[in-house]
Amino acid sequence: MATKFRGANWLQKNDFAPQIFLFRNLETGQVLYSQLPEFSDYQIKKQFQRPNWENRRPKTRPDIWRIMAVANFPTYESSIKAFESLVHLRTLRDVVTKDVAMKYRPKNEDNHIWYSGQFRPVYTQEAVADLNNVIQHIGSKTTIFWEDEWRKGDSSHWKPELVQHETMNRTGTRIQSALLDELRVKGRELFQKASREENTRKQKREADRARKARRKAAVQAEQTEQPTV
Amino acid sequence: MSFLSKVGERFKFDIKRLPKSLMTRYEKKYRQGQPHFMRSPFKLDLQEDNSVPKEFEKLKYLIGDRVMIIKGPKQGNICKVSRHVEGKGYILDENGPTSTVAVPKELWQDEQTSHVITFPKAVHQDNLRLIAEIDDEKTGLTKTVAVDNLKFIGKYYDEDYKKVLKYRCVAGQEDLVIPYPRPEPIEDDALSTPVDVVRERTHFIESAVRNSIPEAALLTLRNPYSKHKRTKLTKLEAKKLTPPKMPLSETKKAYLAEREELKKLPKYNITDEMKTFLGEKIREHEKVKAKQLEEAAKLSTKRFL
Amino acid sequence: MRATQILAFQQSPVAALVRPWKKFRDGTLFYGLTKTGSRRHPLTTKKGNKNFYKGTRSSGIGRLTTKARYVINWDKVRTFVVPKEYNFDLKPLVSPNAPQIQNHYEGFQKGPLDPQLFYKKLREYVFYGKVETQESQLKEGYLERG
Amino acid sequence: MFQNSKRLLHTSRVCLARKQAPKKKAKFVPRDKTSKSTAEVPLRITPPITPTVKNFEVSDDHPLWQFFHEQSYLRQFDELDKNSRSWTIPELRRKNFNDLHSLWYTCLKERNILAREQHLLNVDSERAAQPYGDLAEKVRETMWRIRHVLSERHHAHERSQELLPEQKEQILNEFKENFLTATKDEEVELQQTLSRLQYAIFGISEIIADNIVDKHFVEGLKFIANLKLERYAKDHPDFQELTPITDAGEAFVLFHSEPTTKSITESIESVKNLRSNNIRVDKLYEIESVTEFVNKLVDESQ
Repeated sequence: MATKFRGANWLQKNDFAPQIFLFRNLETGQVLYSQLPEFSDYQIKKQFQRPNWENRRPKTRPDIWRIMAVANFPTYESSIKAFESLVHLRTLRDVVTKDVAMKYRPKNEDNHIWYSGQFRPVYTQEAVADLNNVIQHIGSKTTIFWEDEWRKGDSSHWKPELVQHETMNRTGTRIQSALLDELRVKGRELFQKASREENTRKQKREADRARKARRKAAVQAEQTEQPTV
Repeated sequence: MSFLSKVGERFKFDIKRLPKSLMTRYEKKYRQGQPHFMRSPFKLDLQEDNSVPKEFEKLKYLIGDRVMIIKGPKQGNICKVSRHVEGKGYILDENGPTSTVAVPKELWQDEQTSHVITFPKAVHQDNLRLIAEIDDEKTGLTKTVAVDNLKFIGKYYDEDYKKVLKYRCVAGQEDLVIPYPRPEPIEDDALSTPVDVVRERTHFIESAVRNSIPEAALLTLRNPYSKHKRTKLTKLEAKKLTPPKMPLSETKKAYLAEREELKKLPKYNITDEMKTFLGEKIREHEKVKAKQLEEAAKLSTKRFL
Repeated sequence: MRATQILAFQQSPVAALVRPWKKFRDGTLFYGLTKTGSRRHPLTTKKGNKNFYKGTRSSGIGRLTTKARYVINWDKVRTFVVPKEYNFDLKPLVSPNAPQIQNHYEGFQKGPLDPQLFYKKLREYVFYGKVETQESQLKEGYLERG
Repeated sequence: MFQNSKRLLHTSRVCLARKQAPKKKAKFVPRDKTSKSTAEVPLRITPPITPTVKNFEVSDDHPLWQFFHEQSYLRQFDELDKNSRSWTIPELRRKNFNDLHSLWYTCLKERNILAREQHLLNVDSERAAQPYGDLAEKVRETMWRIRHVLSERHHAHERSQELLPEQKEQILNEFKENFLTATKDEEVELQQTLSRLQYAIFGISEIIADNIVDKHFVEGLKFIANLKLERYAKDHPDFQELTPITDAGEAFVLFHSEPTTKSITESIESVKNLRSNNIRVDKLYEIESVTEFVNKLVDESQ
């Protein structure tokens, strides 16, 4: 299902929550963003546009991709915007302003990105920084479920009024797909609850408005009636 | 972790196994790998063990000993030994020889401000003589002498070194003992057990029928089925230990049969009668012999005349 | 018969080793026991036949199921037993100020394994208890009965 | 301009390429007023966020801390032990099994720490890791010496079995003489000696649950029963009739009684009772019966 970009209506219709899933490659440390709890070649092609020896285009092997974090957004629109922003930032880092990104990357003595085997830890750290930047850019309240809270870094980076950090409950769930599905259902429920509350608030507001209007009309009617008396 | 195991040690490069023909090349490479100011001043045999020995006999002069330099520019100076270096070398105090070298900036040490530094140069064991103070019995004064050669004999327990040492004597005059310099007091280190805990005795033989080692622990120590402990030999082992039966040759067979026959004959002890009989026979024979000799002598004299 | 054919019947080192049922050293020709050529080379896993098992001293603690899962047999796993009454006072090394004592076995021919010495110590324990006797005490600062 | 560029191969392709079909007009989506997209923070590349250990807590008794020296990542060269030496065999001969076991375990842990540190430095340079390896070698020396001392003890015990009968007789005779001639003031000391002797010769431990019943144990029961009778009940009228005790059940009753004249006389009564009822333990099943008695005692004490 994750073979193309999915809009808000589609997501809502197909019981997906306004979430973004961040998968981490165990071998290379690269991170893959996905709207759904799964991924395909589509995401890899879009998000690794300029592969080279230091940043190879990863394979779709499911065993080397592990979930790193799941970000829950309040609305589908904001989740889509966040996803697009993340992909955009990835393009900036890899293609458009690669020189800026390279400035921040730790180097080894040969002036290459620091690595051990195929592993470059900086890619994961960049993804975390991008997620933080995107959340601040959108400015919507977000809950992030971390696989390991170690990765979120120093709490001073995050805005406490925007982001709420939580840890995935990994006890008893050994299969990743089951864990992610659990998170999806949870996110969906949260969204429905929020929208229901929003609806009641809206209805209340409308009822108030109607009542006010009625009262106003009555007063006006009284006022208009009086001179006639 | 290969460094934990010594399994592959014998397949490693070992300088001691390098043939002599390749040694010159290796030595050249070795020297190239060291900056000149870090090289040992002595000609080292790389195939020998040049490390600083632990035995006092091999060290000869210990740290704190007073020695005299007998060769080189500082000849005649009396110095104290401050350090041992590999290849029987001794670093001495400020009276000893020094060398001044230029050091590249990458190798500067802390608090170094100039490229040129002077540091003490090692002196070889052969170029040093121990200085000892000996009481002269005649005059009653103490004399300071340089000892040509040392000899290590006997043994005693040294309270300061906390171990059994050999006496350090003057070679050729073994009654003159030169004591070792007293060591600096050492404090306990991070991993050291205190002395009283070390000396505490907790083991006593408590039973003749129960082993003090639990059975489960014993299995990790000794193999109960060890082939060295078995009292019975296996068939294979017995076969290996018994010599094979070879076919006998005809002559051998005849010889053995004859010996068997001989064994069957009764054995006699020589009696006195027999002895007298034999004696008489021998005497008779001697007489005959003597006669023959006499005749022969006569004949020969006649011939000469 | 040509000479080459005769050679094929003779037991060459290689021919001997091609026999896959040969798993143990029993004195006859085995891996590493060649009659000719250089024999000072390690016997590696690359050299044996299909049954040759060298291992890395790390495996063999369980078995593989038909579904390719590994079932560990905990009886085979190396375990280090914690002492019943752990004495934390003892550290791996000894203070440099401790005397380096030596043991002597005067009158006991077989040294530390002598049965007479064993019963002497047992007797001392039975009649005097857990105390140092005059004979087991340190002498001259370094000598002690073993 | 286009005519010119047609001649050029690469650029012409761009010009000639069919343009994409115009995209359908996106549906108008009303702006969500609840989430304010203020865009105060622009989308830009920010420095990577490095993970920190501050985000989680590790308890001080985490088992992996055993691989660290006082919870430090790497000891400096100066912090390493330089002066100490390995345990020597004469020193280890003074320590009992429990001490040696503890020491071996401590050494093992220390070697784990050193191996970890050596591995860290070995990547960089073998030379820097050398002192750690040398120290580990010293610790290893202690470890093999512990094994040596233990196997030496085992061999000594095995060899001692040859002389067991004659030595046993000598020690028991000596003890018997002391036991029977001792005065009442020495009673406490005497009981301690007895408990040491019964473990030394017969393997009878003071702690009941530790005992293993075998032929030595049964033999010990009988010996001690006779000894007690002789010391505490010599003046008893039935002394001559009772001695020597050869039955394991009777011996157990006497062995278990307190070392006082009163308690022994009580035991003698029960022994007489046993005899009058003709309750005897079969010689062939002595060990089994005594095991039962001991198990009963253990159950009672629990």
